[in-house]
Amino acid sequence: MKTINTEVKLGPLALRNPVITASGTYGFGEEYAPLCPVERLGGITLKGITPEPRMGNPVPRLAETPAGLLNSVGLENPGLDEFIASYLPKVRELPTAAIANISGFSVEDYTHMARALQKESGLAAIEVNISCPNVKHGGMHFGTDPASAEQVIAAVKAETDLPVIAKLSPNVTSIVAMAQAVARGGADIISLINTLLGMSIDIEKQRPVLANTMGGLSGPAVRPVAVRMVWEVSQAVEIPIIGMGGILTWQDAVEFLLAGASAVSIGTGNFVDPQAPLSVLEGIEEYCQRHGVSNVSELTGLAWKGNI
Amino acid sequence: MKTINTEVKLGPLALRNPVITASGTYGFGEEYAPLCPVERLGGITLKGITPEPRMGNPVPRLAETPAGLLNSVGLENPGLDEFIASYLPKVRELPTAAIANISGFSVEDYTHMARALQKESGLAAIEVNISCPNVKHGGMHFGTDPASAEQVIAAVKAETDLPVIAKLSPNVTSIVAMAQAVARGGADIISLINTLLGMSIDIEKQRPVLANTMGGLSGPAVRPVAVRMVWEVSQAVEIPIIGMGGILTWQDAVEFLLAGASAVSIGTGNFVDPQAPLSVLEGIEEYCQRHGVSNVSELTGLAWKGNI
Amino acid sequence: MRLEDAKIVEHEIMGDPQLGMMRLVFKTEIAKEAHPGQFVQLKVSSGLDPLLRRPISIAGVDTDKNEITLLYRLKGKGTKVLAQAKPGDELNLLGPLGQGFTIPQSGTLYLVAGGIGAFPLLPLAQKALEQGVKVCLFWGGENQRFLESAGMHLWEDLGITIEVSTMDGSMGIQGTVLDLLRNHELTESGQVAVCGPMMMMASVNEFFKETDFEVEASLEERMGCGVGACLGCVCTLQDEQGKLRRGKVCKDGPVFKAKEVVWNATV
Amino acid sequence: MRLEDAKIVEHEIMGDPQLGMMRLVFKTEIAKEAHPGQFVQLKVSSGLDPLLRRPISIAGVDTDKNEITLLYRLKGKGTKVLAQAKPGDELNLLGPLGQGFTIPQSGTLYLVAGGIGAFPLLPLAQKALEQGVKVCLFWGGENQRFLESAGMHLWEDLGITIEVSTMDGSMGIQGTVLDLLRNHELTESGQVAVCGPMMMMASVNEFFKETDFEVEASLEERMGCGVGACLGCVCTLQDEQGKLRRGKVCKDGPVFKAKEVVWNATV
Ligand SMILES: Cc1cc2nc3c(=O)[nH]c(=O)nc-3n(C[C@H](O)[C@H](O)[C@H](O)COP(=O)(O)OP(=O)(O)OC[C@H]3O[C@@H](n4cnc5c(N)ncnc54)[C@H](O)[C@@H]3O)c2cc1C
Ligand SMILES: Cc1cc2nc3c(=O)[nH]c(=O)nc-3n(C[C@H](O)[C@H](O)[C@H](O)COP(=O)(O)OP(=O)(O)OC[C@H]3O[C@@H](n4cnc5c(N)ncnc54)[C@H](O)[C@@H]3O)c2cc1C
Ligand SMILES: Cc1cc2nc3c(=O)[nH]c(=O)nc-3n(C[C@H](O)[C@H](O)[C@H](O)COP(=O)(O)O)c2cc1C
Ligand SMILES: Cc1cc2nc3c(=O)[nH]c(=O)nc-3n(C[C@H](O)[C@H](O)[C@H](O)COP(=O)(O)O)c2cc1C
Ligand code: FES
Ligand code: FES
Repeated sequence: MKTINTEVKLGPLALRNPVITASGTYGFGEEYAPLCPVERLGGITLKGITPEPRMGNPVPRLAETPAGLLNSVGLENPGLDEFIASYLPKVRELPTAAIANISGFSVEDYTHMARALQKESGLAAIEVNISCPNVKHGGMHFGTDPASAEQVIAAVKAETDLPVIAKLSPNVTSIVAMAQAVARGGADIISLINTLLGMSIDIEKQRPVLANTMGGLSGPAVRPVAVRMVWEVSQAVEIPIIGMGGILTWQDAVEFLLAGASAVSIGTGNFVDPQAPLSVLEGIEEYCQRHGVSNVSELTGLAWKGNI
Repeated sequence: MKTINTEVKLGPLALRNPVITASGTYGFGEEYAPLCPVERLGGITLKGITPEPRMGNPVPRLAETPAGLLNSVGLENPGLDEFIASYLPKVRELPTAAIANISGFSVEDYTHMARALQKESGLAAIEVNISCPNVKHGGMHFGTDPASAEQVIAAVKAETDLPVIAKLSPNVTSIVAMAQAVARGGADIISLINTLLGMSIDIEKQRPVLANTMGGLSGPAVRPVAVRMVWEVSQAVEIPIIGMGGILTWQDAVEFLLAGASAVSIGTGNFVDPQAPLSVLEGIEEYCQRHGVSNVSELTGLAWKGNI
Repeated sequence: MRLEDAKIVEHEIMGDPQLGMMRLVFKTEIAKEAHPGQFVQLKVSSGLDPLLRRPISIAGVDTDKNEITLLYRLKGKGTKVLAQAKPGDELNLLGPLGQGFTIPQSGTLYLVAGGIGAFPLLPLAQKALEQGVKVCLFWGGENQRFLESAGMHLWEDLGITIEVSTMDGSMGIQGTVLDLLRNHELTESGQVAVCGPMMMMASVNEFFKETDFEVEASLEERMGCGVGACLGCVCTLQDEQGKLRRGKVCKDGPVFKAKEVVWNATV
Repeated sequence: MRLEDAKIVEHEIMGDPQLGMMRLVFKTEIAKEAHPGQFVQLKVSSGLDPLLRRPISIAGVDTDKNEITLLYRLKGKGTKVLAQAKPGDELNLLGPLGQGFTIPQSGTLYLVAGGIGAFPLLPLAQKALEQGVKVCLFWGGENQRFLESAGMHLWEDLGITIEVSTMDGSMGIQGTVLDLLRNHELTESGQVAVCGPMMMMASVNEFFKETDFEVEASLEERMGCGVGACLGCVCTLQDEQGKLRRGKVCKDGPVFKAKEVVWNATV
């Protein structure tokens, strides 16, 4: 058995392997540590933060659906200052790349946070979650309007020396238009997908299951949509992609790599199998062995590169 | 046990009960007849037709996904003339409401078919599938551009005396904008959702499973997205809604009714359980009994009507 | 905290099959670490249906045999699938999870249970008895059939004082567990542990408000991760100044100081 | 065509467990209607994982006992879940489906099988023998272990002529089933039925092209409905003028006249 080079370079972000955990599903990196050795992960994306602390939405916040999960956590988080004071010191000790995830309701929200998060903070990158409504612009969503998305990414990019990852929402007519917009805005990396907007109804109570009515759908159910978007975007822009949406097994992860992702992120899959990141990584390595591939990075886009 | 009035009126379309079968999953109404008595159905939506016959896409056309199904049948159909000559005579004998489903690549495609399908043809309604690219307008989709959608619905409406159902695609940023557009165009009814665009990759062959690369995702996996769209649209437009997307059991169907649908359509669910329409209908009736509801139509929108 | 494929040793219906009460015993190393009030996250099937794990309290621990007992009631799809599992089968367990009850060292331990809320109190009773603490159970249920199917015999085996109430008076007094509490003078000092429906726990908290009793309550909420990583399962807590904060039922709980819980939270 | 919860009577591994060949017998009224070459659509689990039914050929019919036999090979998730089912369990069957083989009334019936393509040919052989027709099987497989695990004994029990080829020569001649055919003079008139990989069936069709033999081939395609309603499972057919049309493998087939099939369809 020759050893496989698992290192991947996503523009300015080098990861020891392509298996990351997804924002909002892995806390601030400590919760799953007893079950899944942090030093084996390519990276951890931290829970999304906002400038001010947030209590998030009332419960129920979760609803199980066929092969999927609806959540309406509502960005509960300690806020930027508390994050920096209480969490960052521990986060920077984590033996893997830690990626901050920032959310906001105005461009200033994002730039404020970006200014506070620089290379010297010990983070590996900033992921910009643009799926919140822009309250300053009448609730129009950053994540669904290309011009706003470009603007917010450019603004963040101007404020931080960290690699900037633009995280796209799948709830759009053209994911390619969104990807091209954030690429123009200077994003170093694109991550996709965030959750699909969904809901479910308690038929006995005759009202929505989630206290917040709607929530974000994640898990294996959404994988075909996510793979399609990675496929489309990877052929439309030059910047690397972190693929996610329903990854549970190594086969799922390889699907994303072949579709055009340079790394993958595991979210809901952790809840089902807390050791999923480990078995995904091992499975990718064995897949490379079997297919005579020496560098995991060679898998990226093979499914369409072979076709053209 | 008092008997439940299952009749539903969707504007000009009266159905003996709210359980319909979805276009493309029920052939021209004969295939499932030995398993599921046609006279028990509220209606059957026929396989989509186009002006000219089409061979459809190459195989594989199907791929199973977690709680879902990808299909890329590609509108295989005998064409309008053959439909009228060979299928319509049998269709009009079906002991239930038969709804034609028409697809086209230009406005003229649609109006051509609408002209040929009138009340005297014995059909109950025409469902206009606007999820195909408009080849005359550079491949822009009727189903994702509100102005085109309004135009095509208005054009169909002008040509036929049958009730016109506008079938919406979920692959849009704002389903409400699409619904409002077709309502402006004069649609009598809205049906949603058509399939979500997705794909999956055969990791051993390193190419897409479907010969056509992408396909439409249906089945229980998409239900949360469909329910959300019915919820949104039913509060935004006045015209009635046929809800579909992942219905397999009566509980699923009730979810759609409570969300705001006046009738439901079963597609992929038939493949899993060919008697699903029957048990859905019975389940809805029992649900009404249990909740002291005399008319199934009273369920429509209860989950949000109770909230406002 | 362990993640383990654990073998089922026993799996049986308790009492009247119509009530769907099940007893499930696993051979697992989790027995070594379990503390009363903790729970496990169980993967009921190896496939994707259902997708999520199910949280079930640890209702019995045998450290010698390395066994834990779960008691559960059939509710929806997950428990229905679980009920199919047979002795010899292996299911994936994550646990023990969360913060359990304080083990009293002296005085009397009053247990207040509503319905199947009695399940997580069982190992606490056991442990308290081992510490030489006196244990008294107040248990409210639908009717006699319910209480007997929900494990009354397990409580009787402990030889403790048991007071019950039923809605129809078929066993004990007719009324709620609150009526039971009101009927008794709790003169002895000690600790209270309560588990049951939210409203019932809120009333119990209210009942003990002006007393010296420390009340601990075990909460329930829909869970994703079970380890504090997803923020799906929060409750609302309040400090003495009335400042609100979130608690994670899975990690900070499921057992909380009852007086800190905001029982009627709307945010 | 019936939709039925059918009870499993027998379920066993055939031969070498590593090859994953399974024999599954159901008690079902479908036995009364089944015609050689037809198949059933089997719901392998009552839940949503996997969602779709699985098409499996009817490999044996016992009308007296009302039993059908399915032979299948473990492939992916669906067959893996199916393999867990135990005698006494009920699974939902839809069938019999599709158009089967023509039953020969005279002459010789030549069966040409590639790998597990032999499964659907079994009931045809049985039926032909009942009609007093001579049956001869040409079967190509990986190696002896494969052929034995894939039901060689069932064929031997029929007492017909069997010619086999293996890739490694461990049984019969070394080579493909085409090599087998080339080695034999098929002087007698009759009918040919073939089932196996597409390329192999295409070659067999080619082989018989200039002869008087009518060749019928049993195709496979991914299925949704199984009854002709979804157009998921089509193949491409061609009439004598070369005009192309679609055939539904589930309803118009799975058995087609080999000369009408466009074996290398790209549309
Ligand atoms: C810490 C904790 C300990 C528990 N201990 C026990 C126990 O010892 N015995 C027992 O019978 N039950 C216990 N429960 C409740 C048990 O988790 C639910 O009854 C079970 O999850 C229902 O699953 P289902 O698929 O059968 O029901 P469904 O209603 O179909 O479940 C749908 C979804 O809702 C969740 N859910 C439903 N009811 C509850 C609930 N009451 N609490 C949390 N999530 C819920 C499910 O986990 C699932 O994700 C406990 C819950 C928690 C949070
Ligand atoms: C008419 C017909 C008769 C068949 N008879 C037999 C038989 O007697 N014995 C036997 O072992 N197999 C038979 N097959 C093939 C059998 O259906 C597949 O092996 C089985 O569906 C694989 O399911 P899986 O979930 O284990 O594999 P997966 O590869 O995980 O299946 C994924 C999806 O692809 C479909 N699929 C995979 N392989 C095939 C295939 N070869 N043909 C059609 N669909 C496929 C599955 O049904 C499922 O929807 C037959 C197929 C057809 C169409
Ligand atoms: C409970 C939960 C909380 C989430 N919180 C965030 C968040 O704070 N920021 C963010 O960008 N994405 C968030 N997400 C989205 C995930 O990071 C991921 O994009 C999505 O869940 C799809 O991946 P999955 O199917 O693997 O879960 C959250 C998802 C879940 C399930
Ligand atoms: C195999 C297949 C073919 C379909 N063909 C059509 C079609 O011709 N016209 C159309 O409007 N919708 C078509 N649809 C979409 C369905 O009518 C329905 O909108 C969708 O599948 C969601 O419902 P479901 O989850 O119940 O299947 C097709 C769906 C499937 C699965
Ligand atoms: S279940 Fe995830 S934080 Fe409690
Ligand atoms: S499987 Fe639906 S038409 Fe054949």
